Amino acid sequence: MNKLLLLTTAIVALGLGPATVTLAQDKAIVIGTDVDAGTLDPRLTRDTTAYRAADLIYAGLVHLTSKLEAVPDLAESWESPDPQTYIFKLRPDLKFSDGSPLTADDVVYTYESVINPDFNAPDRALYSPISAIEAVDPQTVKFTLSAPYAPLLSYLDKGIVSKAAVEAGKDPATDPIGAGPMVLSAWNRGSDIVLKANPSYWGGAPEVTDVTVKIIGDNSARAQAFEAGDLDVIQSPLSPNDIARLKADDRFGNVITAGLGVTYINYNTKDPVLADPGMRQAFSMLIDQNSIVNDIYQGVDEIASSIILPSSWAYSPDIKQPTFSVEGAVAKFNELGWKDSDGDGILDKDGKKLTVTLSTHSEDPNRVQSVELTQALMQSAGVDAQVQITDWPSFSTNYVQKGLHQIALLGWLNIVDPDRLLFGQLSTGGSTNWGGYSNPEVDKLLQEGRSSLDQAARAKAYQAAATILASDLPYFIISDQGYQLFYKKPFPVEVQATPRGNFRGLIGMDE
Amino acid sequence: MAQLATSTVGAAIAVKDLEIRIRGDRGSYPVVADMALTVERGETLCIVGESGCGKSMTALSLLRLLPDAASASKGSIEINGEDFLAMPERRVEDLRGVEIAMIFQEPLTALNPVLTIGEQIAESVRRHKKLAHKAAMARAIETLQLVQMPDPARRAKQFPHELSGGQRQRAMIALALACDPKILVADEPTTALDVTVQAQILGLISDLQKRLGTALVLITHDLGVVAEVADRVVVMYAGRRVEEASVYDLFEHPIHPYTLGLMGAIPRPVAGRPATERLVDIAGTVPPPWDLPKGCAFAPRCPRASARCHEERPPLEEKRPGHFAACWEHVDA
Amino acid sequence: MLAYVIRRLLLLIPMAVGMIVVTFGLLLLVPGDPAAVLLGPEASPEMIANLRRTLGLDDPWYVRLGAYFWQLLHGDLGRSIFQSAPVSEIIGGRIGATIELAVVALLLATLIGVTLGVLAAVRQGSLIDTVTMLLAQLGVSMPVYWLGLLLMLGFAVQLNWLPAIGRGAPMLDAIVAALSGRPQVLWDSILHILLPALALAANSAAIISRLVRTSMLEVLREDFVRTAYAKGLRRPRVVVRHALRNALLPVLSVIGLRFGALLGGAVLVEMIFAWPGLGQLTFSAVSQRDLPLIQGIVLTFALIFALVNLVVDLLYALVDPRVRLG
Amino acid sequence: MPDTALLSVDDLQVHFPVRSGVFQRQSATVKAVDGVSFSIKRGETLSLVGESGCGKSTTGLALLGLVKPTGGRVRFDGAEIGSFRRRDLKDYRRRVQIVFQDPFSSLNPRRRVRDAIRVALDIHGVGSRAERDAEVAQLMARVGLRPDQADNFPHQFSGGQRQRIGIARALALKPDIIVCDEPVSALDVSVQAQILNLLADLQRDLGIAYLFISHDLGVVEHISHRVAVMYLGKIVEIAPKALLFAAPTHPYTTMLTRAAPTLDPRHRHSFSPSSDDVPSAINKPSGCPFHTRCPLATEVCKTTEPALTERPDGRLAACHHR
Amino acid sequence: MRIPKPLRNPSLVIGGLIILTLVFLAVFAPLLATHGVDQPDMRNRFSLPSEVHWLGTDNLGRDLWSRLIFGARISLSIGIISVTVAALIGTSVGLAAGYFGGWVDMLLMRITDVFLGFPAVVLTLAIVAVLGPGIVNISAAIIAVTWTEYARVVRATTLVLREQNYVQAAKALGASWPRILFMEILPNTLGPIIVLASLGLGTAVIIESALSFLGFGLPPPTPTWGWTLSYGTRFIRDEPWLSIIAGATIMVTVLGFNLLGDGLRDILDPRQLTRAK
Repeated sequence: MNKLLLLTTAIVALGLGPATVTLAQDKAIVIGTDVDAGTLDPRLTRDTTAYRAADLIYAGLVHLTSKLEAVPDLAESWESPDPQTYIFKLRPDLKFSDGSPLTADDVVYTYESVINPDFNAPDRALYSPISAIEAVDPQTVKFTLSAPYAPLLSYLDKGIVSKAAVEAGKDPATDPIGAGPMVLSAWNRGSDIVLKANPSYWGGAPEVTDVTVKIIGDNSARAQAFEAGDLDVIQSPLSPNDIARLKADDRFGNVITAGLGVTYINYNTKDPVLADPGMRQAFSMLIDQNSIVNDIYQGVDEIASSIILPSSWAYSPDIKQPTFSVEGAVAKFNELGWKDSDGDGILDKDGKKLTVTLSTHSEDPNRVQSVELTQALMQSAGVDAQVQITDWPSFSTNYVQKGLHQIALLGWLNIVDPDRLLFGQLSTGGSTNWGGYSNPEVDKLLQEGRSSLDQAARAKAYQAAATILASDLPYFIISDQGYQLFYKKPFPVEVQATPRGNFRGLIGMDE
Repeated sequence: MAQLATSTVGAAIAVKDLEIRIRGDRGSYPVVADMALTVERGETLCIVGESGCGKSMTALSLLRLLPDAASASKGSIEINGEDFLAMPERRVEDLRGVEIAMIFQEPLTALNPVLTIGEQIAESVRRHKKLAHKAAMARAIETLQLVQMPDPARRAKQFPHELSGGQRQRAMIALALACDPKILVADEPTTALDVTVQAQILGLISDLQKRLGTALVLITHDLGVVAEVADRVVVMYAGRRVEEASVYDLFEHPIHPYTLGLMGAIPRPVAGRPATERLVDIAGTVPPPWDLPKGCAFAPRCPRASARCHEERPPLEEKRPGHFAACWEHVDA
Repeated sequence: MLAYVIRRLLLLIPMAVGMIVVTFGLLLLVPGDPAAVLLGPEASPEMIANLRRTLGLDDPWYVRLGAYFWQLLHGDLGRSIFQSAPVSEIIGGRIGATIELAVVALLLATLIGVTLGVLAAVRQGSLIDTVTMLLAQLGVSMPVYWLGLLLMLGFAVQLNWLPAIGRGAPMLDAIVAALSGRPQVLWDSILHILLPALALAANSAAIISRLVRTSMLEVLREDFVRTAYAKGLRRPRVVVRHALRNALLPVLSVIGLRFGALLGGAVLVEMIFAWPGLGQLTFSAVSQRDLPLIQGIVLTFALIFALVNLVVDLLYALVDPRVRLG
Repeated sequence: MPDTALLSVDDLQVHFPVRSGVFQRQSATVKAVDGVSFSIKRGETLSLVGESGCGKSTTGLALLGLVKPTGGRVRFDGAEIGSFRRRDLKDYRRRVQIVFQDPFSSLNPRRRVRDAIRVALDIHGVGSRAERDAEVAQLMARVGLRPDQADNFPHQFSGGQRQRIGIARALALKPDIIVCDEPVSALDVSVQAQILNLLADLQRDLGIAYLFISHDLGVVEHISHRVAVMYLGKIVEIAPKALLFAAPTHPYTTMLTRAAPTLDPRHRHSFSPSSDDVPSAINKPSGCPFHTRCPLATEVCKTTEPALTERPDGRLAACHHR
Repeated sequence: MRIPKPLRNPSLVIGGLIILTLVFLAVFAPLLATHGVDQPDMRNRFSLPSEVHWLGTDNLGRDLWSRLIFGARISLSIGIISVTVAALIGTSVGLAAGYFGGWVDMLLMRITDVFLGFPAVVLTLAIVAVLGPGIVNISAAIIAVTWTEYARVVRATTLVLREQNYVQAAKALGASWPRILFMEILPNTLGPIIVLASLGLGTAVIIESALSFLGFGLPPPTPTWGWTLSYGTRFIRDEPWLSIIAGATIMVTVLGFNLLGDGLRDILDPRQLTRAK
């Protein structure tokens, strides 16, 4: 019967030609994305879509370029009289999209709510060094820090909300009023977010007048919709095989570059089997980076050699993690006393078998495949490796974040500064140090990296830390994630992609 | 009193040499054989017999309504001199309801549950008389009146389940009579009814037949019904006629041992002869149609059976004037 | 009749209460902390604890359940933890799409199922019958998401006849637009819904066709069909007017149950075709542990399910004069 | 009535509620059995006769506790059933048995005949397993079945044979009385004769009493000692067979006897073709329930219900006019 | 020589053969497998059928034939566990509700309503999330959404059966309710239950694959069909073979159970099921 149906549908469709209807000539684009925004309040954004939509609706003090440099946005200029003080000068005559003026008070209001613990802003930790924000005059804002905090500037692109509007009862989450290049015109939950150009943006209205952000959860479905012509732009996350195909298709343009994320192994250093760095080294030698990156991810990512992103100013090619070698791993295990004494094919020591659980979350099939592959390789080296796959909440909040894991495969995104990956996670007692890693020397280097304002000094500290981490291995970095963006040709404006995936480069705005 | 017709001239319906076969899991076998009937206008022929004797199959074959597995494999059914069995299906459809109509046993299942009585009768009228909807409805109500349905206009708007058993059977009769058929076949029309209602329906059928002059073929297992309405009677056993006579001859002088047994099994006086204290008990059961004995099908149960009966099937012969029986050892009256 | 409707609606209360309690109990046991999911991986334990307090997640279960019922009594479904909107608003924005999809799928399934079922029954034993029933068997045996992907691959990607994903204008709006001279809007909506509706309908169409065939064969053996032939009616009229009407009665009650199955299947289909309905929402709500939203969805499903079955029963009474509701 | 009665029923009532509305409150009552009294002596056959829906079968089922009586008393062998404890009730069940009308639904299609008959013995723990099997063989022989058919399933038997199995099952516990609920209505006349003969033989040999429920006056006349005529849940006349059939007192009894076909083509009835239906049990007529169909009905019949009173010849009848 | 009646039913024969083959493959999987089930070969991903890999290889270069026949064990185990328990629960509930009626019926039917009203996905996902993936736990989720079917059918059948004269006769003989329920009624509901169970096995296979598709299935590298199909659909564009063969395996299995169920329905009292609605 299905065949019959197919046939009838086919006939119907054939008679009426291609289904896609191109409507207007004015510059409108449709961007495909994987999740719906949870909120449009820039202070509360968690998901990428919310973040990117808010980036269009609102404007921050600074704007991060595709090279992650902070350039002026609402702020015209800034100065730092001492390492613990930043003073921003706002542009004159800034206006929110409702026509009301944007002043220093709005900036103060925005950041005060972000650092207020009861406001529950998800990235409050990034702003915790801020001890005070003051409006010096309607056009001047002063940030006072409790300690020197080098990464601060790259976090000050947070959109500024209108104090007056919020206090008048307008919820920025659903009813956003910002000073960004676009305004919200409709939000069909779960379906799309429709934005229109904002003529009152200080830089003038963008070239692209209409942006529709369409939500298509499944990566392959999104790619297919793009190929079918329903979308003008798609970007990471995408399935590697889709990427390979789209890349070869000359109907589409692409931007393929290094991203801001890593895929890594988190060893629980508190676990008796994994407490010894030697064990972690042995296990790391069982991770076939080449197969994972080139076969499973089909080369869209790069094989990582250390914890610092190659695109970062702190990168050094000299730092190396252990590389894949089953023999090497077995030798290392033997050296540490694990031998197959009973001939069952599983290594053992003091009568205990070498058993570990590898885990990841079910949402990302590539991670699942990587874990499957690694599990098989561990088996072949005599490790009784088990696999645990659960959905994200079970995996992250109930497992890894509680330090219940042994070897977990995870990713970390948006590493605009090395501090963002290292400080909270690998310093002793760090708020996200789920593997319980502790090394006083690393602690010292990370603190140094965060408080020094000299980039060369910071780079040196981070490289020193990375060198220790490459042999201590609380984390084993598998790959540096790539970033891919595909767009339909011809595209109404010049595409300027940023590895953060923000949309400003797609609407014809110069940096 | 009509003569027992051996000629079919003037008969409303004449069946000759009819055989009905069933093809099923057990192969192909006859359920009715050597069947012959003639019924004249105004005459009532009763076919009587016990379950499985082939009487209902015979009735259905008269309208060419046999179930898929069964078919009339031999013989002819002449209506107005035309062979019903040889006609194309469309012609048969044109004649059904007009020339020949049928009343079924269980009116609750024989009437469509989701259509009103009026709609069901009017449908037939519209089909054959080419009447418009309104006129057909009026005709339906008229027919309901004819069958003495109380409050016919209201009943016409009701559904079968809203009527009592007796009313339903009246509706069924009205449905059959709606286009003035010349031949009416009634298959056990009162079996599902209570005795007082049965009396009314029997009264109605014979009353209507007298008034309309229809030829009536009535199928029943109940000799009481036969005694009340029949002119002539055919007794069937195992797919064949075993005895045929006028109703008076049959009740007063039954000559086939099976007929005698049937009458003896009734716990009430038959034609004035009082019932015995102990009922006649025909031993054994009816043989299945796919496994009939070689000789007379009744022989294994027959108290009078001789060796010949087991070997040779007796033909239906005129044993007394106008009284036929198929028996080697029949009772001499 | 009215009393019957009221009684049926009242019976919804214990059902809803039961479902809330079961959902609540299950989600109490499900691992994964919505507060932690909400705040993301960069959040510190103190931040998570703080948010849990704010959301009332630390209250004892009976307090939370009581509060939920209390709120429900006031007609309030609560606020989603993850989406900054009231649950009723979120569901309200989605429900139309799912109902539209399910209704179109149901219509498709019924249309296809009844046509094929009748053909197969009337031509019992013929090639049509064999082929139809073979297709029906395949239809019920095919995992819906696999079929969905194959359809998408064939019609949207390879042939590029139909849009792969998403939804056009809501069907009602599209009809209005078409009536006011913009038929392409309706056309667009129809093109969008075809594939997902087809994927969703296949299974039900197969089930309905088999049921119609069985039911039809049974009805064709009924006495009243013989009566209809005895009246001299021609075959097509007997099949359509007498047999089909009666044969569809059992189908009707199955359609009610199928609607439930369609709503269930909608989750997968909506995910594949990016259909912005309750199904997608359900999956994301479950995978985010968004308790108030899940509760709202479950209640909505229960309500739809119960109402559809009530409507089916009422329809049944309407088309079958023998059925008395009381 | 003196205590010679094996079973006596006094003012038996079986009412079924008709529910409606939102909360399914009882809105009406179907009085299926509405104050029925009679008694049966040992070895006697009392017939309950009437048209469908008159409550005769319900009366039979109520006697066995298969439907719950709403009111009234049943005395068996001097003791009242209502007061029976479980143990006594089990004993009562041994002594009162039932044979059903439909030979198809009265046997479990998935159980062998042996098991169907033996189940009674199993329940009451009669004898050893071997003894019970022997008893089954005897019972089968007693009702005219070949004991070697014991391992067959019901579908392998004809209607008459199944009815014999049903009788064997009822006989297994050697009951004092068997309620025969239309036991021959579904059978062909020749088979009907076989079963009626069997029932007569069993009564003669075992002294079993029958409550014989039937709508067929011919059968009733044949088998009964006494006959009770029921109409809309009530007994309208009860009399010894000969008396009842020779000269019915109640107009309804007259109507019934006149409606039965004669079996004599030379003395046909002239049945009236006009319609005349039994009123529904939900909306029973006031006064005498029969007044709507009664040729003798007067005003008093519409208002006052006649009591069942004893007539000079010893019979009981409920009519104002006869 | 006459062919026995059941063997003349094509549904039954074809369905039976499919299922017998499947059971054979599952039982003897360790002997029939040509490769280790989780032996990746990254140089040989997505290879087409060959002499070495009869059905080709999957996304990690593992032998598909070996994985599918081992997967049959899992699918069948889940099917058998879930169907057995669901049938037991559903039958008990249906018997009790149908036979006792009154408030017992009312209560049980309200409970059934709760399960029927649940969107199946929410219930299964929540249960698997609570219990964690595992053969028994996934079976539990399937049971939760399928037992009502048995309850409904058995209840309806029981309602018909309890009015049968043989049940009345058993009561008249003084039989206790367990005796009536288990000796007189239950055997007559077995036909529909067996048919439902056969269809239910197919349903279980489909639900398991859907759970895997949604990421709630048994953890890899367990060679479940659901995972294989789920991966297959990810690569459907470029490597359609994997999804075709995995989808076809599931479809043929479900088809086998459905045909078997239909065949059984034909030979086991054909009217019983249609009556039970």
